[in-house]
Amino acid sequence: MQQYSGFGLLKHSLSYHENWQRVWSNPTPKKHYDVVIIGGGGHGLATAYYLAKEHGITNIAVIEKGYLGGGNTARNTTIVRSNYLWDEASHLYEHSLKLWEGLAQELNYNLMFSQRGVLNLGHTLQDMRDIERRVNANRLNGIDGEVLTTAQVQEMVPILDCSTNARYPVMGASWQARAGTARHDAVAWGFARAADALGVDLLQQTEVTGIRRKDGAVEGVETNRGFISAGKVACVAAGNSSVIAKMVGMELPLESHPLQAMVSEPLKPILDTVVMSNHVHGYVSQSDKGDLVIGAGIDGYTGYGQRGSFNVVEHTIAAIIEMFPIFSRVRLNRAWGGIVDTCPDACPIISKTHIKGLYFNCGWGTGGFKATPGAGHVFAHTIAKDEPHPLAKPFSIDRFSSGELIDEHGAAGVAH
Amino acid sequence: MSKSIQAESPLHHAQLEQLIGQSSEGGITLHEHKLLGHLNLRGNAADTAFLAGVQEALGVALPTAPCSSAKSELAQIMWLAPDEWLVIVESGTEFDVEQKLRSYLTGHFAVSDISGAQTLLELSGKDIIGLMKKSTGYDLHLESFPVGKVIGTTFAKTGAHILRLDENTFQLVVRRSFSDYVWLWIQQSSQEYGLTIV
Amino acid sequence: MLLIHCPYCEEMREEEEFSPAGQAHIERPLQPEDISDEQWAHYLFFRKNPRGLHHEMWLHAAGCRKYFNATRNTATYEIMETYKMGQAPRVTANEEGQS
Amino acid sequence: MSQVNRIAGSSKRINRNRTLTFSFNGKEYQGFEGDTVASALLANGVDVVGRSFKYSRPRGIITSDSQEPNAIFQVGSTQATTIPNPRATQTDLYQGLTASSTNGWPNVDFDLMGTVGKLGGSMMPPGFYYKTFMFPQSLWMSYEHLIRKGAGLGASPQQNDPDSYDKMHHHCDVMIVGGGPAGLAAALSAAQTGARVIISDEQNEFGGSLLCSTQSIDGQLPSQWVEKTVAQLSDMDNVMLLPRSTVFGYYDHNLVGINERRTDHLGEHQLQSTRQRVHKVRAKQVILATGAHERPLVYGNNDVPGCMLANAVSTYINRYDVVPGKQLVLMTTNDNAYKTAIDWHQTGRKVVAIVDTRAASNGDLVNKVKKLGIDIFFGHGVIEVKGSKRVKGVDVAPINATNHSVTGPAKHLACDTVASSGGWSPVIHLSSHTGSRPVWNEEIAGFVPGATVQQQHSCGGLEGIYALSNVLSNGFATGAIAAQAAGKGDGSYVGKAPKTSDPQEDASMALFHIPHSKKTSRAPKQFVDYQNDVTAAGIELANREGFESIEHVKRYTALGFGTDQGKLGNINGMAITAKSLGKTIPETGTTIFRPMYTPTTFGALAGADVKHLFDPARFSAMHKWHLEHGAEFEDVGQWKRPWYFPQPGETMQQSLERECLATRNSVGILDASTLGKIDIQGKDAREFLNRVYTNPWSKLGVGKCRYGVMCKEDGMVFDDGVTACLDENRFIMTTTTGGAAGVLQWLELWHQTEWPELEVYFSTVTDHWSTMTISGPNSRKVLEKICDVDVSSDNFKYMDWIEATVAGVKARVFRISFTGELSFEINVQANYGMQTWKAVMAAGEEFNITPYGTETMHILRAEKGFIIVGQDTDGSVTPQDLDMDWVVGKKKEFSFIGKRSWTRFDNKRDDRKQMVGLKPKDPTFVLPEGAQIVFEKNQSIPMKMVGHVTSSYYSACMGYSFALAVVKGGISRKGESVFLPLSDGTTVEAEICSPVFYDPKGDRQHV
Repeated sequence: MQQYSGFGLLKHSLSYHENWQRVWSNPTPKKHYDVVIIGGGGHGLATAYYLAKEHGITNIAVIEKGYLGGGNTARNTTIVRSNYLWDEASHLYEHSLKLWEGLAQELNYNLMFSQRGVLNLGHTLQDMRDIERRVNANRLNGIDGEVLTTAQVQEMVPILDCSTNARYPVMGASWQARAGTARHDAVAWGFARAADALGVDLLQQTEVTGIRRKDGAVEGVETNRGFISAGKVACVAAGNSSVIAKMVGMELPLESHPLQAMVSEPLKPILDTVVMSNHVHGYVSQSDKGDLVIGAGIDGYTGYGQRGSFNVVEHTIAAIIEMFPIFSRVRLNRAWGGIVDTCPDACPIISKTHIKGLYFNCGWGTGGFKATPGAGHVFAHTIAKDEPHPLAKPFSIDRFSSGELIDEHGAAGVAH
Repeated sequence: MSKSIQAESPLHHAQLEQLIGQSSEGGITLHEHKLLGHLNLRGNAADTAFLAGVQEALGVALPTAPCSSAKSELAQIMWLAPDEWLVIVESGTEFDVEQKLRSYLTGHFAVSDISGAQTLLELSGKDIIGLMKKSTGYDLHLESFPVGKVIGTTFAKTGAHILRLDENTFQLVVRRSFSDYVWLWIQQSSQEYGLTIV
Repeated sequence: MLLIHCPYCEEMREEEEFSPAGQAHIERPLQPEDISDEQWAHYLFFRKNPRGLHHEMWLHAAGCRKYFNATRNTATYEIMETYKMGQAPRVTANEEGQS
Repeated sequence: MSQVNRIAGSSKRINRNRTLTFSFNGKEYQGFEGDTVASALLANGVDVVGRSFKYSRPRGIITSDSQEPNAIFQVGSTQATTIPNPRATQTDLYQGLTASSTNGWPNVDFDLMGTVGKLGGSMMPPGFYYKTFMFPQSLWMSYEHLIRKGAGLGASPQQNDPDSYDKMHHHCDVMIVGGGPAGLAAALSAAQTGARVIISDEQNEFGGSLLCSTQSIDGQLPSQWVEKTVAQLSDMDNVMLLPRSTVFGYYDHNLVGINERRTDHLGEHQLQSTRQRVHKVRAKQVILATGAHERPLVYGNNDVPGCMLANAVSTYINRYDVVPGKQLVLMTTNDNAYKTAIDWHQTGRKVVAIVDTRAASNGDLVNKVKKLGIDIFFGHGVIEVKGSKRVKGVDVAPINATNHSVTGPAKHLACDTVASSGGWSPVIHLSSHTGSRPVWNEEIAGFVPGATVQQQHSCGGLEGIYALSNVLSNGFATGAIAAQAAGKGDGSYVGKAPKTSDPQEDASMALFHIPHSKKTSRAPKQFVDYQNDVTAAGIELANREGFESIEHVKRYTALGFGTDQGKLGNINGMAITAKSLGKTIPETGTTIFRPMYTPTTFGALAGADVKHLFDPARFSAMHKWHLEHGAEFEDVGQWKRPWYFPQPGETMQQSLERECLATRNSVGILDASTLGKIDIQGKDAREFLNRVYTNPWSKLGVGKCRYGVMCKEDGMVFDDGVTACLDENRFIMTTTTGGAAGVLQWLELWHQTEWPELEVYFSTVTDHWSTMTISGPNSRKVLEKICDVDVSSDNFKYMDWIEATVAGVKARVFRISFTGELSFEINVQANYGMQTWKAVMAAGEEFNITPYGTETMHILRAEKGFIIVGQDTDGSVTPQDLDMDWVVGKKKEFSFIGKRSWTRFDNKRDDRKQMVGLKPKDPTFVLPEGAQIVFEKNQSIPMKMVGHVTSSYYSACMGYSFALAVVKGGISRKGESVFLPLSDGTTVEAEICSPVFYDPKGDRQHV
C-alpha cells in the first residue's frame, strides 16, 4: 500500500499527480472465499479489514451491489459518540469510539475524525432526569460526560436560543467532549484501501441474488456474476438486511425506514459543536466545508426508496430555527434519504443464526455510522471464532425471545 | 345549574367581545359560537333501529354517507366516522338531548357529552379561502368540498372538523385545549387580509 | 409525501392526517400461554419488511380515527389499494414475493 | 455614463426610467429596474465578482441563471437581514441593495489567498485532505481549525430574522413547472379544457427563453406572444400563475413544493407581507416544462472572468441591453450558439471569431454569420485562455475530438470575452426527485427524464425538443394530454398553434472537453465544477486512483456538491470520466439530483411554525388564574402545567415546602385537568378493561373507582390511572397527561384490529372536564361548604365517586388520592372550570387552601411510594418490578395484554431492577434524580451499576430527604446500604427501604 503523507503529496505534485496508485483493485470474483461479506458499506469493509488484520483470514470477498460506501455510509450525518444509556450499548459504542481515536493513523487515511464534542439538549424536567441518569452511567462506565446548565450551554454555543421565550426552553444538556464527527466517505474508502492491501477482494457492482445452503449450513452466494462458494457468509446489508434474510426464509425483527438528512449552503464557521435535541426533534453540526449538516427523525412508514416525506424536512427545519433563530435566512441546499433498519429496542443485532456459517450485523437504525470500526471489530471476531465477541453477546438475535432487550430509544432519540 | 355561575367558553380569555367592531374591513371574519351543546354519538349505521331512534330523537335522519352533515331544528349533525357523529345542540339543551337519545336508542350505542371539550368557530369573508389554504391541506374547491360537507382533517398543527356552510363560510370544531393555539394561528394567518371579529 | 385513500372517509387525504401502524394482518395468538418464547417473539417483533409489495396498517388519526390496511410498494411508494380492517387485499405479491 | 456596457437597446425587460443605486464590495453602482445584480454588474463593467474556494482564483459571472457557480454573494446591510449565498444572476436589483463577495481576503481584486492558491494549488489535488494532516494524531484538531477558517461561502446572519414566512396548500388538475414557451403553451391548452391549472416560474416574469429570444412568433416579438398568453391565462378563473416561484422539490404522489419570493425584489425587509411563501401543490397531473441549460465547454483557464456561456451572453444583450465585453470569441459544438455571435455583432461590438469544433456546418445561422463576414474556425477549439482578472486572448488550435488531441499549432487571438456552448442539457432535476432514473438520449447528447410512477409529463426542452415551433406544438399537445389524464377534455388541443419558423440547424457535436497540446494533468487548469474547483485533471486523477463509479468520482472530487448542485458541470464531469475509463456516458452512470432544485430559505420551509407557533401549547380552563397567581409552568407533552406557585421572595424550595405542608396539614388544590379521560361505553366495556389492564374489572360496582396499570404486549408498564364505573356498561378511564392520546389509540387499535366483536365505544372527554383535586385533612370541610351531597366518610367512601352539585355546578366527585391525604377530585364541565375553581378557592380560604403544582404533587405522591409512569418507569419495568403484583389479576380468564411476556427468561430473573425507597445517610442531602447506584463502594471504573434514582426530594413533612429508585433485587435488600458515586466525585450512602415513606398504613386517605 502506497503510504500517504504530506511529503508524499509534495513529491507527487512534482510529477503532476500522474503516479498515484489505485486505492483498491477491481478483481474478478474467485470461485471460493473463506468468508463472503454481503454489503460494501463502512461496516462490511471494517469487518473485512479486521478479519484480515486480527484473525488472519484474508481469503475474503466483500460483495457490493452498487459502489463501496454508497448506502447509509454515504448518507448519514457523520456523528460519532458513545454516550448511550445501558451498559451493553455504551460499552459497544465506547469500544468503537476508542478505535476511532487512532483509526486515521492505523489506516493511513485521514478520516477527519473531529472530536468537537456533542451536546444533547434537555428541554423538560424529564429530559434532564434522563440526561443526569445517562451521564452518571457513562462516567461510571469510563465514558466521558458532563451535565451542563443552561448558562454553560449558552456559553459554549452563544448562537443557541437559550431564552425562556422559546417554546421549549433549553434547561441544560449533556456534553460528551470526545464525541464529534468524521468524514463519512473517507471511512469507507480508508477501510476499503486497507482491506484491499491485506488481500480482500472488493467486488463492486455485484449483487447477491440468493444464498445456497446444504444441511443447515451455507455453501455460498448466487450473484449476478455467478455462484461464489463461501465457508461463511456475513450479511452487513443495513436497510436491505430483511431482503437478504428472506433469501434463506428468515424474518428479522427489523423495519426499514427512510431516514432523511439535509445540508445548508456552505457558511463561514459559526457552530463548533454538534447540537442535538430529541425534544424539538432535530440536530445540527457544521462540516469542515461550512455546510450545516442537519438530521431528522425517521419517516414512520417503511420504505426502500432512499427518500422520505417533505413534512419531515419541514418539521426538522422548524426545529433548527427553534434552536437557532438566526439561521432563518440561511438556505437549504440539499435533502436526501437513507434506508435504516430499525430494531424494536433501538439496538443492533450482531449475531449468529440458526444456519451454520450465516451471520448478521444489522438493526443499527439511526446509529450505525458511529459504530463502524467497533461493529466491524466485534463482528469479525464473531465470524472468525464462530462465537460472539463478549461485547457483541448481548446483541444476539436470541434476546427477542428471552426478553433481554436493551431499550435505547431514549439515548438513540432522533436520528444521529 | 345556577344562573349565577358564569360559563367560560374555550376562547373566553381572548376577550373576543372587546374586539367586536374594532375592525370591519377584514377579509376574514371570525365568530365563536360559544357554549353550544356538543354530543358525541356512536352507533352502528347498519342498524335500522338505531337510525330510526336517532331520527325520532333529533328530528332528522342521521347522515350516514361519509363526510356528510344534517340539520334539524333541534340539532346539527356532523359525520365523523362510519360509527361516530357530532351532534351540536343549543346551549343548555345538551343534557336533555342526551337523555332523549338514550331513551330512544337501544342496543349498542354510546352518547358522550363533550360540550366543555370543544368550541365552534365560524370563519368567513372574502379572503377565507386564503386563510384555509394556509391552514389545511384539504382541497377546498367546491367540487371537492361542497356546501354541507364536513371533514376531519389537520388545521395548522392541530386537528379540526370543518363544515362548509357556504362558499365562503366554514365552521370549525376545535378542541378546548388547542383553542388558544388556533386563535393565535388565525390572527397570524389573517394578518395580510385583516381580521374582523363578530 | 403520500396521498392516501381512506376507505372509511372514501376519499384521498394528505399523509399528515395519518399515522403508519406497521405490518398488517398480524394475528394475536389465541392462547399465548400455549406457544413457545420463540413463537411469541415472532408475533411481537419479527416482521416481513419486504422491498416491494407490502400490506400495512394506517390510522386515519386526524380524520375518522379508523385503522385500515394498505397495499403499498415500499420501493416506489405507490399505493395499490387501501381496504378496511377485516378485509383481504386484492393485490398480492407473486410467488417469489417480489413485485 | 457609468454603465459602460449598457447599450441603447430596446429591451422592455428593464425600465430605464427607474435608476437604482446599489453597492458591491463597498463601491456604488447604478442599474435599472428589471436588472439582476449580475446584469447590473456586467453593465458597469465589473469583471471579478469572487474568488474560488480552493485555489482562490479570480472569478467572473458565467451564466445568467440558476447555474451560476461564481457570483455567489452576501446580500443585505444588517446582521438581521443579510442573506448568505444568493446568486447574483437570480437576485433582482432594488434601490439600496448591498452586496459583497463571499470569498477573497483582503478583497477580491487583491487577494492574498490567491497567491497561496497559486503556490499550493499543485499540492491540493482531489482527496488531498485524506492523504495528509494525519501526523501526529494530536494535531489534527489544530489542522482542522485552520482548514475550517477557510470554510464556507457567505456568513450566517447574527441576529434574528425580522421577516415572516407562510405556506399554502393547493390542489389542481395540472401543475406546470416552468413558464417558458412549452409551459405557457401547455398551460393554455390544459386550461382551455376547464382543468384547474397552476403554472409557476422561477423568474420574475413568465416567458423563459422567449424573454431573451429574437425569434418571431406569429410575426411578432416573442415577448408579445408571452404577454398575450399570460393575459389570456390571467383572465381564466381556473388558472393560477406563480411568477418568482421556484419549484424546489417534486415529492411522491405528485406533491410539488414551490417557494414564492414575495418581497425579495422590493428590499431587504418588508413589514407588509410575508417574505416568502411555500406553496404545496397536490396535482393530479404534473407537467415538467423546465427546459434545458446550456453546457459550457471545458478548456484551459476557462474560469478567467470573461469566459461565459453563449446563451448567457445573448441573454444579457437581448434582455438587459448589456454587452459583457468588447471583443468576443465564440466556441461552439452546434449551430444554435451562432445566435450569440449575431446578437453581439448587432450591438456593433466586435466578434473576433467563431471557433467551431465541427468540421463544417451549413445551417441557416452559420450561413447568416458567414454573410456577416465573421471568421469561423471549423475543426478548432479554444485550448487555452490568457489573462488573469479578465480574458486577454485565446489560443485556438485545430483539434481531433475522436482521439482527444490537438493536431496543429495554436493561433493566438486577442479578445476579452469567450462564449462557449457545448450544447444543451435538459433540466431533469425535478424528475429525479421522486426516484426516477434519467436516461441518456444519444441524439441530443443529454439525459432526459426516465420512467416514473408519478403522474408526470414532460415537454419542450426537457424532452430534448429545442426548435421553437416544435416546443410550442409539443407544449400544446402535452397540456391537452395531461388535462385528459386528469379527467378534463379529450386530449387534443383545439386552438391554433402560433406560427414560427425555425432556422435549419446542422447536427451538433457531442464534445465536452477540449483537448490541450499538453496532457490534461499538465495543461492549464480546465474547470468542470467552478464552485468546488474541480478540474478535468482532478477527475482523471480520481479515475486513475480507482474511483470509477460516478458517485465515487463526485464524492472524491466534490463534483456537483456546490450550491449549483452540479447544474453546470455534472454532465461534463461524467463525460470526462467516461472518456478516461473508456466507457460511454450511460455506462458511467446517471446522476441523481435531489431537492432542493435551488437553495431554499430555512424560514420558508418552516413557514409560520416558529416561535410560539412551533408547537401548540395546550392550556386548561384555569390557566389564566394560574398566570394571575404567579405560577411557574412545566412543559408536559404540549401542555403548560403549573409547576409551582411561588410567592414574592420565595425560592422554589421554599414554595414547595409551603405547598407540601399546607396540603398535608390543611388543604391544597391541584389543577389535574390535563389527565387523559376516556368515556368507555358498551356491554363489553368490562371485558375490554380486563384485557387491557393487568388487574380484574369484572366485579367493580357502579359508583366505585379502581386504579389500573396497562402494559404493552412486551409486559412493560406504559400507563396507569384510575377508572371509575359510571354504570354497568360505562366507565370513565383516566390516563397520564402525556399518555392520553397514546392510550386512546391503543384501545382503538385493539378494538378495531383484534377484537371488533366486543361491543364497546371509546370517546375522549379529556377536554370536556376541568379537574381540580383538593387534598388534605381539611378537604372535606371545604367540599362540604359547596357540595349538595353528604360527603361524610360514611356516605362517601375512599375509592367511591358521586354525582353532586359543587358550587352550583353539576360535578362528578371522585374520592381518590394521589397524595395519601383525604382527597377529592372534582370534575366539572370545563366551561364551568374557572368559576368552580374560584368557588373552591373561596370556600377554602378559611383553611388557607393552597394551590400547588406538579412538583408538590410529585413530592407528595413519592412520599407515598406512588409511581409516575415515565419518571419511575422507562419502558423496561414490569408491575412486578414495581412491587405491584397486587395490581396483576391472577384469575383472569383472558390472557391480558403483557401477561405472556412475563414468563420469558429475562422476566424470571430474580436480580431484575426493582422499585424501592432510598434514605440518604445524610438526611438533608437530596440525591440527584438519575444518580447511579452501586453495591460496592470501592470499585474501579467501570463500576458495576445496579440501579438508579428515579425520583428524589426533600420532604418538608417528614423532615428528611428521600428517594425512589430501582435496584437489582432491591425488594429483598431492604435495610441494606447502597452507594451513589456522583458526578462531582463524591460518593454518598443510602439505605434501601420501603418506597412508602409516609403514612404506610394509609390511614390518612381513609378518614
